Amino acid sequence: MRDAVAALVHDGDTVVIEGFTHLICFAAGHEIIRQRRRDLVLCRLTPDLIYDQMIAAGCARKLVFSWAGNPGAGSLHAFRRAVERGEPPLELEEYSHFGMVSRLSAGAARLPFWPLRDYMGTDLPAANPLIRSVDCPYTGERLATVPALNPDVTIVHAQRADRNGNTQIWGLLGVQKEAAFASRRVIVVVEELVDESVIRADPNRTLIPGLVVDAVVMEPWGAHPSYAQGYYDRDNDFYVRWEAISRDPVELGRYLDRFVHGVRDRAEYVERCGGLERLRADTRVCAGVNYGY
Amino acid sequence: MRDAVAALVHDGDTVVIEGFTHLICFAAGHEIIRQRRRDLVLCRLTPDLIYDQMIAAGCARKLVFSWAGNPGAGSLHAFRRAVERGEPPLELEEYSHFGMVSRLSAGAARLPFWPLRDYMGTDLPAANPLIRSVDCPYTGERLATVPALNPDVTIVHAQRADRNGNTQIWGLLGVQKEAAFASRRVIVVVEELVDESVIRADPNRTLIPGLVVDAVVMEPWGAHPSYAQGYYDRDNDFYVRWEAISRDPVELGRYLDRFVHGVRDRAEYVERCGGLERLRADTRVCAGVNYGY
Amino acid sequence: MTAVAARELRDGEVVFVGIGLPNLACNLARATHAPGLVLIYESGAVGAEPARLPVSIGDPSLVTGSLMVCGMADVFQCLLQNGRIQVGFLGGAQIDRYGNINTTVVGSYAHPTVRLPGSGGAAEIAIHAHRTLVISRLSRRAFPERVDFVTSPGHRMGGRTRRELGMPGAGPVRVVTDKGVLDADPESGELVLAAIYPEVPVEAVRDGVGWPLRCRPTLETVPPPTPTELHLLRDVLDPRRLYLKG
Amino acid sequence: MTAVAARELRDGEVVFVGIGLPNLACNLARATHAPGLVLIYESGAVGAEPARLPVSIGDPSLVTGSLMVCGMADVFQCLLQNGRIQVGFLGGAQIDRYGNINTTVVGSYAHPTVRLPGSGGAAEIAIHAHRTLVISRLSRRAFPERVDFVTSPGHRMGGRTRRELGMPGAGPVRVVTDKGVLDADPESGELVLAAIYPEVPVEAVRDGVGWPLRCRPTLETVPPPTPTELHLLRDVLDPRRLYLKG
Repeated sequence: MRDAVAALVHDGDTVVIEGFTHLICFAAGHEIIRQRRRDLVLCRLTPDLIYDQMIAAGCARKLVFSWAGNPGAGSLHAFRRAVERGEPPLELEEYSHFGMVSRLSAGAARLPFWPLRDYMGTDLPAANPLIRSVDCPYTGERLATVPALNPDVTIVHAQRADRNGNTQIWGLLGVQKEAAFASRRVIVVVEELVDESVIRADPNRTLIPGLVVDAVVMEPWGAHPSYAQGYYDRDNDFYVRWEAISRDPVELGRYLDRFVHGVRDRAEYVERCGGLERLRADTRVCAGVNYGY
Repeated sequence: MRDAVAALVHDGDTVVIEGFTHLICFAAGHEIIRQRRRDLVLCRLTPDLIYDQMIAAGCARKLVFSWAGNPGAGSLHAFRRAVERGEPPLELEEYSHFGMVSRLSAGAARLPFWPLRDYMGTDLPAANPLIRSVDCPYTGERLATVPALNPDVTIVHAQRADRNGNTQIWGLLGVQKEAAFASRRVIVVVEELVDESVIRADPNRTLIPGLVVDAVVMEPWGAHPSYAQGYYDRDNDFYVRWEAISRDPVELGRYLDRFVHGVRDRAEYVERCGGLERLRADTRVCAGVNYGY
Repeated sequence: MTAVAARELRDGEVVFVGIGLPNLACNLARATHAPGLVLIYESGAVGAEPARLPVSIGDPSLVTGSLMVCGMADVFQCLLQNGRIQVGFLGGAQIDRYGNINTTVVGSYAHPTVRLPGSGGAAEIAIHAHRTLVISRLSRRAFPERVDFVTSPGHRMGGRTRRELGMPGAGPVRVVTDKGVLDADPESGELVLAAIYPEVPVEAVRDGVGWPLRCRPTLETVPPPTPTELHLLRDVLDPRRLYLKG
Repeated sequence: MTAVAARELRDGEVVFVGIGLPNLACNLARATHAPGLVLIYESGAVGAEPARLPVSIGDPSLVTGSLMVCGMADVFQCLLQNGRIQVGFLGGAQIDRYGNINTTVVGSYAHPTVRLPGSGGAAEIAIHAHRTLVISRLSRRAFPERVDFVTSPGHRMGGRTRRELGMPGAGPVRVVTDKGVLDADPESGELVLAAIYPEVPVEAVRDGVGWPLRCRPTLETVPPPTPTELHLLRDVLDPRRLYLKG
């Protein structure tokens, strides 16, 4: 992970670490904080704790997003301090979920924009001049548009991949596929590095082909406190605790010192968490299907 | 099948029977011929033998397509007779594969059009005035557009579904998902009708949700001479034989009398084919994945 | 409040479920009069049957045993924009006289006094769902005459109607609060008092909104939660009181 | 011809494979100098390793054991339009002086003397693939001065260049025939003779095209197929002579 981030994530980059609740790569976010990247344009539908931490650590110049809360637990206070009091200053570019999804769909298709039926009657276009419109060449109907999002680097967490980056994901898919195809550089971080034969045994399960992937990193527990279906559960208690930690800048600083700057890598982080076995997933294996002919 | 077609396919309908080489529902096509539907607007990327037969049987008023050949074997002669000699007259609306895929993507998203970077320098827009263009509201770039395709009825063949139409497909996916979501009415035809628990055991395998499906029909061997991955192989010999059959209108008439009008249902068709066991798929079952948490 | 919202759902309907009380209401409806309710979460789980009360909209329990899991592009394009969602649930920090909802900022957008999470999927749900239901506790702060920012459109925005703006859905037809139920007037689109809870005086509801609240000619009384509903909510669905207060 | 086409492929390249000779050429390349070739079929199979010679572009053997199977919307939007395809293979009933290809009609579009299959994915492959290779037997009928219908654009269409028309790919840079190899002239975009097969006189090639064929200053001679190449083609890849004639 250290080498992948050093080689592929640069100061000033537009960065996407995606995953909708599921498969959020905290391991990569922490490594970016440790390597003290600066002036990043951070893009995610839901900034979540990972971007709250990166904002607090001073990595971010700008945030591109659609919902900035701590799901079911409260606020992202580092984000709120930045926006409400400019501590530190943070530029915002705001859409709705549908808008962010469409930006990545356009990026993945290498189209400059994406049309959607949205935003009429809302104040969002007034708040974001990049939300525009186009007239249908058939019906004349006016549709909203969002511009393509083509990040410099996207980091995707997944259950498994082979060494060439052929990546398989199940459970919630979010916009992992669109983000990977939209990006100039792609890092895939997996719970398990598997032999190519495992991928080839069930090709319909492959979401991202190796030909768009620049680096593959194996990092067990790399998504904690987010989760990986079939590997470990979401650490909901930590999400709840984050409300208190992030509310107090000093507390938040202590957290970063202890769990991010204070550890060399993910293994040490897991150790410092006192191990995460309590979150280990139970077994609900589905049946396979027949690829014969 | 008889009831589903009687209830959901009407004279003059715009009909999509999709499946790219894989999962082409010949059973439905034959039933539509038996019920003597007329003036249909038939849409498919590759008309294939199924639409060649429906054109010969006089079901079609118009064909919307992107590649009209007999893959690896020759021509669709009923189609060619209609176009080259007007026997019978057939209206054409022609795109490329990318254009047809985009028309169904727009239909599935209920957008009136879809933008794509295509057709510059080709004679296709001159041949089809529905291929138009739109200017990007960000870059000013001119992009091609195709209009949404929203069929009256789409018939999707699949490996399995539950009684509510929650449908799972593996192997080549073609545009089955887009066609189903784009359509006003949807018939799903499956090799196996399975219990809902089978679907729920592997929800990532579900391509079409029951909430868009109007009828589910179980029809083993329903795709022959096309194929169903994991169930039976493509009948390549028949595709080769079709070259001779379709070249001679009399031969083609005899084929329809014997294998379509001359049988009551799919079971009798399979019988008349002398059974299809020779095409039964061998076993290449993949491993399952863990949905636990 | 949750029980009242649950009764708004009809068996077999396709519902776009938000987290918190809406999720409770949907699962209560499934456990009582609407076993055929199809729950869709914006995270991509379709026909979910969560074995535990999901803490987040992306909880793994929404995936395991669901009918389908799809990417979010499919959720918004092929399900929501496609018009397959019959009911959407919304909440908000501010709801105004015409059902416009604000989940973006308190104060100005450029210099907010309180920065709220933003739209998420709320803007498009309010636009596309056949109808939306709003659940919110009543208070003058939460029900101003006009919201500071329109995140999710209601029935009248800058004097223009939904139809004029080309919105497919009917919008927030009903707002369920802890004191009474407000309906959107079919003519004006204004929220009016349609029903009150037992022992709640109309004045108590009037005091809870920031505009002169009109009443339906005949005010209904909301039947209180049945023992079954209370048992399911407190002992089965939310025993740890994640969402139920008091 | 197939062996010569195979040599045009570099190890590790991502190739959009057509059925027939292109498929043979790609599998020959994989079996010889380019084991890392990534085969992508428009049907959605990525990194296919067919255990038999696929009769159609959608053969089940392309799926079993492949690296990924995706829907066709992803093939065209996320792979082809995204610019991930380095080499595209095209064939055609007519190829003209500027590499324009016709697979639509012989005669007029409204009243064709011969109706051909149409574009399929050929139009977008010719536009987006970084470069395209054309395989076709040489004849005046197949190589007219101008095609009856431009299905897949070459280097000059109605006097306009690919760059003027905003095409991402370089187009048909090389045409491999059974008598010689034609290259697109970097300046004019015109197809010129670059190499001939042993014992084939230049006149034989000139007679096979419908325009005054220019020659490169120095004509290369195409090395004949090696015994290994012939063995693989005839005994391993196409023993039933599905595509190899004579």
